[in-house]
Amino acid sequence: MSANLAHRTPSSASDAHGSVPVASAAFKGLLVALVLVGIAAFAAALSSGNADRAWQAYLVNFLVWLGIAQGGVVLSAAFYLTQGRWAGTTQFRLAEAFAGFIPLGFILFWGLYFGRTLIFPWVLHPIAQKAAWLNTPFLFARDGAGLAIMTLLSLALVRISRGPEARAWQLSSSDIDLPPPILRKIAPALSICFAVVYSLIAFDLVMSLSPAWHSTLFGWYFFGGAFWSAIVTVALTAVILRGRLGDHNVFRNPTVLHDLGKLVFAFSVFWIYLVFSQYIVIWYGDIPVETFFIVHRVYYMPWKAISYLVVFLMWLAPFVTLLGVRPKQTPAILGTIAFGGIVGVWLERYLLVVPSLSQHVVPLGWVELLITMGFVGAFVLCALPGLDLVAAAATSGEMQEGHE
Amino acid sequence: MAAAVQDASTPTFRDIDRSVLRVMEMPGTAYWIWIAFCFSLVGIAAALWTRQIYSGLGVTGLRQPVMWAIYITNFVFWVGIAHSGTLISAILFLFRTRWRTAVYRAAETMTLFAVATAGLFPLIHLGRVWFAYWLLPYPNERFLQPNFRSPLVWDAFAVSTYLTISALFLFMGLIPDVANAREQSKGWRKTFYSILALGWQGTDEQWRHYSMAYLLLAGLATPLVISVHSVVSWDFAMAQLPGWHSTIFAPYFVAGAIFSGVAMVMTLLIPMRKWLHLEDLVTPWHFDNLAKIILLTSLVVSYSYATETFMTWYSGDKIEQMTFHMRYFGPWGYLFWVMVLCNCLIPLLLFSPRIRVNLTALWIISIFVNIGMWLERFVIIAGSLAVNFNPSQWAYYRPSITEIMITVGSFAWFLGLFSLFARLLPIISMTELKEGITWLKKALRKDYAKAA
Amino acid sequence: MPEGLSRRTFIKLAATASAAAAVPGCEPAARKLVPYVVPDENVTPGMPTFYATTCAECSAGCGLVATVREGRVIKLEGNPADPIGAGAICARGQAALQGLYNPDRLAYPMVRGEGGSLTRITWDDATRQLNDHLGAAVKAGKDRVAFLGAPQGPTFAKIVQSFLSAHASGRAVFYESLTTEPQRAAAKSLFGRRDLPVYRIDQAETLISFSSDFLETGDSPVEYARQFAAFRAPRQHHTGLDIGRSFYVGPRMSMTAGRCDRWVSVAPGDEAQIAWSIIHVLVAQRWVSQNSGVDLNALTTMVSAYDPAAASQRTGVPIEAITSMADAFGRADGAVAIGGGDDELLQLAVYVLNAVSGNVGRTMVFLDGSPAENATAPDDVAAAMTAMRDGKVDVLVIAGSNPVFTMPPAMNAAESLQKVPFVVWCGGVPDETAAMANLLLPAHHPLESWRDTWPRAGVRGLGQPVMQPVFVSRPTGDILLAAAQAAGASNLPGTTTAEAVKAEWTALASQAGTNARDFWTITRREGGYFIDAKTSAVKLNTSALTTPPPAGAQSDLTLVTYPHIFLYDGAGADKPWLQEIPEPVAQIVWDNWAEIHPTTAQSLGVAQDQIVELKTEHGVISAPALISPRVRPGVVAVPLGQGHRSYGRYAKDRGSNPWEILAPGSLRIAVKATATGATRELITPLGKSETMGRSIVEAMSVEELAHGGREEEPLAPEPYEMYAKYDYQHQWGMTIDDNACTGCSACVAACYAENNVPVVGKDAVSRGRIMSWIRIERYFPEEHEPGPNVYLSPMLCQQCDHAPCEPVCPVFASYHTKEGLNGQVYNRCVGTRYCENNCPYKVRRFNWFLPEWPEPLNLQLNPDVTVRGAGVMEKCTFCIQRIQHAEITAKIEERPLRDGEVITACAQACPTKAITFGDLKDVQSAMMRRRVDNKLRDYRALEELNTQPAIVYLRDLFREKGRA
Amino acid sequence: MSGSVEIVGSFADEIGCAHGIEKLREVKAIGVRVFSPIPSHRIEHAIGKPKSRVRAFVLTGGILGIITALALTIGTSWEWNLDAGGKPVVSWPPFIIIMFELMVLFGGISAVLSFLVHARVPAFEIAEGYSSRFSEDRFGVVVRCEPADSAQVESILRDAGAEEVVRAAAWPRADGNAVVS
Repeated sequence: MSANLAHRTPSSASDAHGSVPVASAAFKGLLVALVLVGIAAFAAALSSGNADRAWQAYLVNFLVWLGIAQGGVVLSAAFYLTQGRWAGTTQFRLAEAFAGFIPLGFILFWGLYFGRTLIFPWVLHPIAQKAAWLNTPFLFARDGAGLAIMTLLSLALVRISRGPEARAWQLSSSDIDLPPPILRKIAPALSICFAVVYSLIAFDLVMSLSPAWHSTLFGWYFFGGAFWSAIVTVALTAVILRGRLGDHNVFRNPTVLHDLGKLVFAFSVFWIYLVFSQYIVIWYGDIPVETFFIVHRVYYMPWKAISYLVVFLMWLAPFVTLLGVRPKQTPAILGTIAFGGIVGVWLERYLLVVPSLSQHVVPLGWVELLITMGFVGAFVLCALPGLDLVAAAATSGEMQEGHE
Repeated sequence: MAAAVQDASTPTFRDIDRSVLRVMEMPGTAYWIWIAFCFSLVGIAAALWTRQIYSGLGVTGLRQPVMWAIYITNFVFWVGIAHSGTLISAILFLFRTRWRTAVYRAAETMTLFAVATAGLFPLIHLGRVWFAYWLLPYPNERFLQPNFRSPLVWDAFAVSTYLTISALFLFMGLIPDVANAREQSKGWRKTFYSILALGWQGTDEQWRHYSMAYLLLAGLATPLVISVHSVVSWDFAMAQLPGWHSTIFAPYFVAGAIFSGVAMVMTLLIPMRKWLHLEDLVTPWHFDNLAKIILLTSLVVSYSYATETFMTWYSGDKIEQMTFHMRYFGPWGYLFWVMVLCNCLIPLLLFSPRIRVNLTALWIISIFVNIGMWLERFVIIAGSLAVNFNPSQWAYYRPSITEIMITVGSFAWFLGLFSLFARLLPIISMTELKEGITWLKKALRKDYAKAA
Repeated sequence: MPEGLSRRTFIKLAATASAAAAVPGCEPAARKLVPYVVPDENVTPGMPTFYATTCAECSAGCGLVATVREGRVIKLEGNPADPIGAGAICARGQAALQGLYNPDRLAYPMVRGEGGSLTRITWDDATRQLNDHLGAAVKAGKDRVAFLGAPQGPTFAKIVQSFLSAHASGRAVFYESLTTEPQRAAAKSLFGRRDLPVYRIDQAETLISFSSDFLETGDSPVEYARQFAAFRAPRQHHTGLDIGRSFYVGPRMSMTAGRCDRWVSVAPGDEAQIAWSIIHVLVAQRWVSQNSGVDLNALTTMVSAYDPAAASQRTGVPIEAITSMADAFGRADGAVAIGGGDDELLQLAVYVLNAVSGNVGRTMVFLDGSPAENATAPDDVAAAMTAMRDGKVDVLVIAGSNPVFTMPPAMNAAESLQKVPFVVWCGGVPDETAAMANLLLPAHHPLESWRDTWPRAGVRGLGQPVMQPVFVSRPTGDILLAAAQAAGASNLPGTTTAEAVKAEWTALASQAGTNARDFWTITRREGGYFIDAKTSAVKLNTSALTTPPPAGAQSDLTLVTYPHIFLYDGAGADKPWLQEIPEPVAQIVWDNWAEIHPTTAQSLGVAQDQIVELKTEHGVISAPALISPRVRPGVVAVPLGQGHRSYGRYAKDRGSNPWEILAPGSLRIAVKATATGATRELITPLGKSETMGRSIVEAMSVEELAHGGREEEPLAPEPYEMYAKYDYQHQWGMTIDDNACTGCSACVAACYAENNVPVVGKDAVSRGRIMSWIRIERYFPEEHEPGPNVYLSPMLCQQCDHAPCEPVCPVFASYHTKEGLNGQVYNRCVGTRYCENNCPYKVRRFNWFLPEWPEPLNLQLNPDVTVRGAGVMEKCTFCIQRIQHAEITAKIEERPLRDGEVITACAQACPTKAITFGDLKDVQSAMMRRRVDNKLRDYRALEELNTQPAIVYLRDLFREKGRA
Repeated sequence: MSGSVEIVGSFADEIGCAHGIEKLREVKAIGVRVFSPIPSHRIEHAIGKPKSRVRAFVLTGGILGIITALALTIGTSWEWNLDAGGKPVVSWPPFIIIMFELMVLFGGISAVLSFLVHARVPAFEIAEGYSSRFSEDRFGVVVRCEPADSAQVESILRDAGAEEVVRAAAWPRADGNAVVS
């Protein structure tokens, strides 16, 4: 991705301080309101006999938003590993913007404990031959530990990445000089842990919801999706900020959107590849303990519709529209696709989780909607400081004239 | 040359030309002995194959229930080797990665010949090879067509597509170089290069279309390379057989392919660099990056082993568990553990930056990786078949001399072809080195710094 | 000899013509088409002709129907009209064809020169030489001519008599290696008659076999297997839903023992004690029938020494075993005990056991009008041999038996034959005896000649030739009659065997009270004359009940030999099918073995496959050890049948011949075993013997069945079906009852015969390249895991609806037919072998080399079935050629296919009808009804894979209580 | 060349060459042809020709490949609709694989073919002003202009840093014959 950074003015040492915050007080207020609504809705659902739906919505949103926040940090780590720099410090700030949600996500994880009986079928009806793995204490212990490690690593990486040494490297044009040593250690560590921990999350918080089923690719598929969700969120943010940060910001530079577009495109294709790899093996193998999971979701209404919608939002739409160069550089198109992507990811997680628990009806109503709103509010709130940094970097003029 | 590099302004375009073109001069006797050696081995293999066709597959060690073994292992191994080439030349091209320029031609050449080698094995393993063309669709009076639901037909399409595309890709890349060589060589070589160069003159008009075509080829080759090994992996994953039927196979095999492929690039490039005096064009910087890819893919492969093992345990499927138990502790258990050593443990050394630039170490590691990946395929293919669903039909297999010699022959065939190419055509892309000469200079300087 | 030549050419023509028809271009078998010069009105090319005849492979005398195509018999099947086989025959019967077409058969008369070398001569020379020597012998005096051979039916016996009397001799020796003498002697002393009783196992609720392997060999394997299956079928007993209670008392777990509920292991020779002990309990419990005619007081005193405790103490058999057997026997509404082996006292005890429990005349009956004994008593045989040794015989004619091979050393067969100046051997494949003969005459195979059988009262089998001779041979009978005529004898039964047989049957017609011509026609069509023989009331002679001697002195190691289920006493060893089909329990091919218990093996210091040397007072043999817990410690069990020194390429130099170390009249003997360093791998196509809980073969306990079976949990949460269903006009399927399967492998042999399945030989089998399309899966339950003694179940292509093998074939060579068959197009196959990789059952077979059928074995090939070439995958297709044939017939007759019209070779051959074939679309078909009726027992092999097999198995049944 | 002259400027470095070309916009040159040993964005930029049409051809090729695959797979399946393992006659997942492979194959081939067509290779005569060094380490700019403008062109080229500037006529066609294959 490292674009041809020919000649570029050295960074004016400006950073977050002194630049305008992206969010107005009113907007912040709105977000807070959303959070409160969400909490209220959750509480209401619990009391009004919709506890199962409440917890399912909780789980779905937990997976979606934590996935985005975490995926963002991993994206930043990936930039370090590939030494790919096409928007100076901005790209790093952008990827790290949502890290603020990670600690909250870690806390929210423990919330699942109280909903365990409604979320995990095997809590009330244990499965003998799987009890060694599928039991409450062990599950929360291992996943809790995993998420703790992820949280610490992520925060560490973000802090270092915002430091002067890292910034210097982020702005240097040479492909050959390596990032600062500490990052050369943390970035790979973070990526490896991401793969492992999010596979665990996938197996424990999603796959175990229909305990009979198992698929070796599932972990990969799950964190692949999370990574993409981060990319689309980054893209969407870029498009929004582009409009809000005045005429002189990095996102005005077409190549920046172009590169974001490429990422969205590439990893959407990678995602469908994982989907297909998983689907064809199960389709061909025709072994009941594997097929029922797919058949249930893809062959029969109402879930069928959602499956197709997800594939449309996460692959077909991005693929077709972003095939050319021009659309990638058009903010409106990229933004729409990215937004659709986020919706797609939400639906996809929903599709993974809910059918295992509610076979025939699609529980999609005010409960899910309001709880999701609450999560969105919390997510954006946590992201705001990070976004301020993005704004600062984007307007710092380090890449004003951009590329040839 | 060695003197010249002291000066930061070198290498110049001319230096690059000189050191590359020098390789393409008339080689000495040692080279011809090597070529003769390779192709005599190929001859033996060919003879044995002929005998096999004549008398039947009974001359192999294949048996009930191990219907596939070394031949298919070799097929998968060579297809895997092929992958790194396309990875380096196409994927890294799209990523505009600098360091690929020095190594991509060699890798791409390797790809072509590896696919050419791999393509032989499906034929060799066939019971009635003279009907092999039935796998391809062609008009016939009975409207008999291949079964497009069969992974083997996907293979036929994927591999032949791969062969075509990588050949075209290699050829495209060669055009400006041979044009250059044309201008600086004499005699039959001049004629030869002139023909290959298609009268290339590097006009802006030519470059304009050339760049676009090359870019798009790269864009097509990238998903292709992934699809090819995925399809290969599905030869196994489509079966219900425990040890074969696993959803992770596609990405897992792709990673494994790149893993072994990059290792093979090293295995070839490190000695070549020495013998052909390419130290100034292929620098530790390049190897450092190759090593990183090996490390990454090694980790992916290890992740896959782990996932499979975990999932087998988690699934509670007794049959699956038995298969894996036999894979780890059965009669062929040692093969598995050697494989783990080669594929998972030894590559971990590459975490150390010092080892990543120590070419001797790299070369040895790359050899281990090659062995490990060959074993991996063998363990998966033959090992899983041996302990199938029906215990009364369990049996292990031992290879026959025919199979062994044909395997050896395939290596000879590959190395022979590669050696011929290396001396006949520019094994390093002069054009691209020139394009990225600034980076090359940096690399050289950096390495001398490192050495100091 | 012009006429001989012309016969051969005729066969050849027919053969090539049909071979050409059979194999479209892909086979070297088809050379060039030669049209019939004179079309034969009995032969419609492409249409089979059927001839009823009788089986001559053993003394049971099952009826046969021979399928003849273009003048060649290509398949033998049971004759439904015949009461013994009732339409089924065993593997040996199937393999009779390979005796007929054996490539090593003597092709022309030969004479042995001075140096012992054989030279070919014409028939004229041969007959001249024979007559000269006979003449000389007659001049030399009385009884200078002798005949030695197996009993070959009443007519043949007459011919032999007249031949001998024409030469002033009475030395007729009808020799059988495995005699029925003990049974006859015991019967004589108890019931005052020497004929053999007939058992009615299906009338019993309890069965105890004392070392009698009636399912493998013995009096009538097919018939008793059929009865045994009925006996074991779950039905209402007086105790409720149950299967017959069966026990086997003997030193090794034979196939019969394996199929019984319980194998009670006893030391060789102790069976009688157990029997007496059971009687003791019966008497003590007053479980005796009042009208059995047994003097109970005499009996009580007699068995006083056999209370279970004492017997158990002497034999080491647990008391519980004895009492439970007695209990089952005594309480049963109908029970039967069958004795085997060579021990007359055992037979005596068994008869008494049946008698006191009132089962004589019920489950064990003597019939009116039993045929005269056909075999010569062992003592007389011995006497005859001595006579030869003493030079009292000048000319000896040997036909249809192999004394040099089967006679124990004490009989000095070889020496005796040497002492005879002129030995004439008439037969097929030259054997050890032929090697000692001066004149070798190629005799007709039974399938080529007229003969008749009289296996028991009421059953007269008529054997007619089913084809022209393959070689330039003559019927033995004709040779003898010709010689008799040459000697100027008059009042012969006929000038040829054919005449003799016809004469015999004309006489029979008058008994039957019908006119001769109709009788002759009918009996030829039906394959014999069958009437229900009346059971004769027998009086038990109590005075015979002398106190039996206690257990004979036990040797610390005893050799137990027994006739091999396929090779029998060695006669089967020349037939490649019988060599290649694995012995059902040991699963070993092309070899023989010494079965030794692990503990014994340990003390002897031998391991699996290590060759042990077995030494008795009579000699030494050696065999590789088969270490197995299914033989009693202190016993070495070796099957008879191998160890031929000649007898054709298939038999020669395989294993060792236990006859060489046995004493006359006994199959058991004290032996010294020593481990030699050497090893010889015992070859088996089998991998593991544990099912590992995989549902390939399943069993359930009778108790479970009685309590309504088990409830099956779903494979996965519904819905899980990924593909829409296909629809078929017919959908062929099978129901296979594991409980009825005895493992006899008749189905395997039938499949070899029907489908041109090649034989690959020992080495190839060891390389995992056996070609059988159907095999007997043999598994053993793991230690302390409830289950039958041995799982035996036929495994063949399951014709899955969702066959994993089909979609992976790149060229549609493997596909699903519109009739639900898993088709395999041999000509389309390119040999990727992917299908076999994906087959969970591993029932596909790959041709690693071009299969070979040494002439004239190729004449047996079924013209309706392609002969597969090298590099092609092949498999069972439910005898699709038969399905086609039936469908075409139905189409011609413009009617739908009837149930039972199509029957596969395996289902047809099965003596116990464990396999039912039919159309799943026809819910009324016998096959479907069998499924429904046995819902509680049904299972599909590896069902969890959702391959949806067309074959449904019915679980084998066992008893939770009472397993050894 | 009626009355027009061709002037060859040979540059040592890419950037200078590019600048020279941009400058040439000032004069009304009839035609500018550039020879370079390496592909150069700057030069391409400087000349400012539209993006290559090869793209369109590849897209068409790819779509054609997909259509072919559809016809092949579904067509043959319908021709002989055989049941194999109960899988549907039109089994999408496998067919998608074939579609993908043929898309790549056709796309790739059409990429190369359309390149050959557009770039006019194989070329059988040497373009005016070509020199072997332009395949090696020199960048050549050949300007076709009215004789009147020639002086100005030459000076522009010199200013841009051309090593030598001569009339094409006087330019040595080194090894020209070799070009013709």
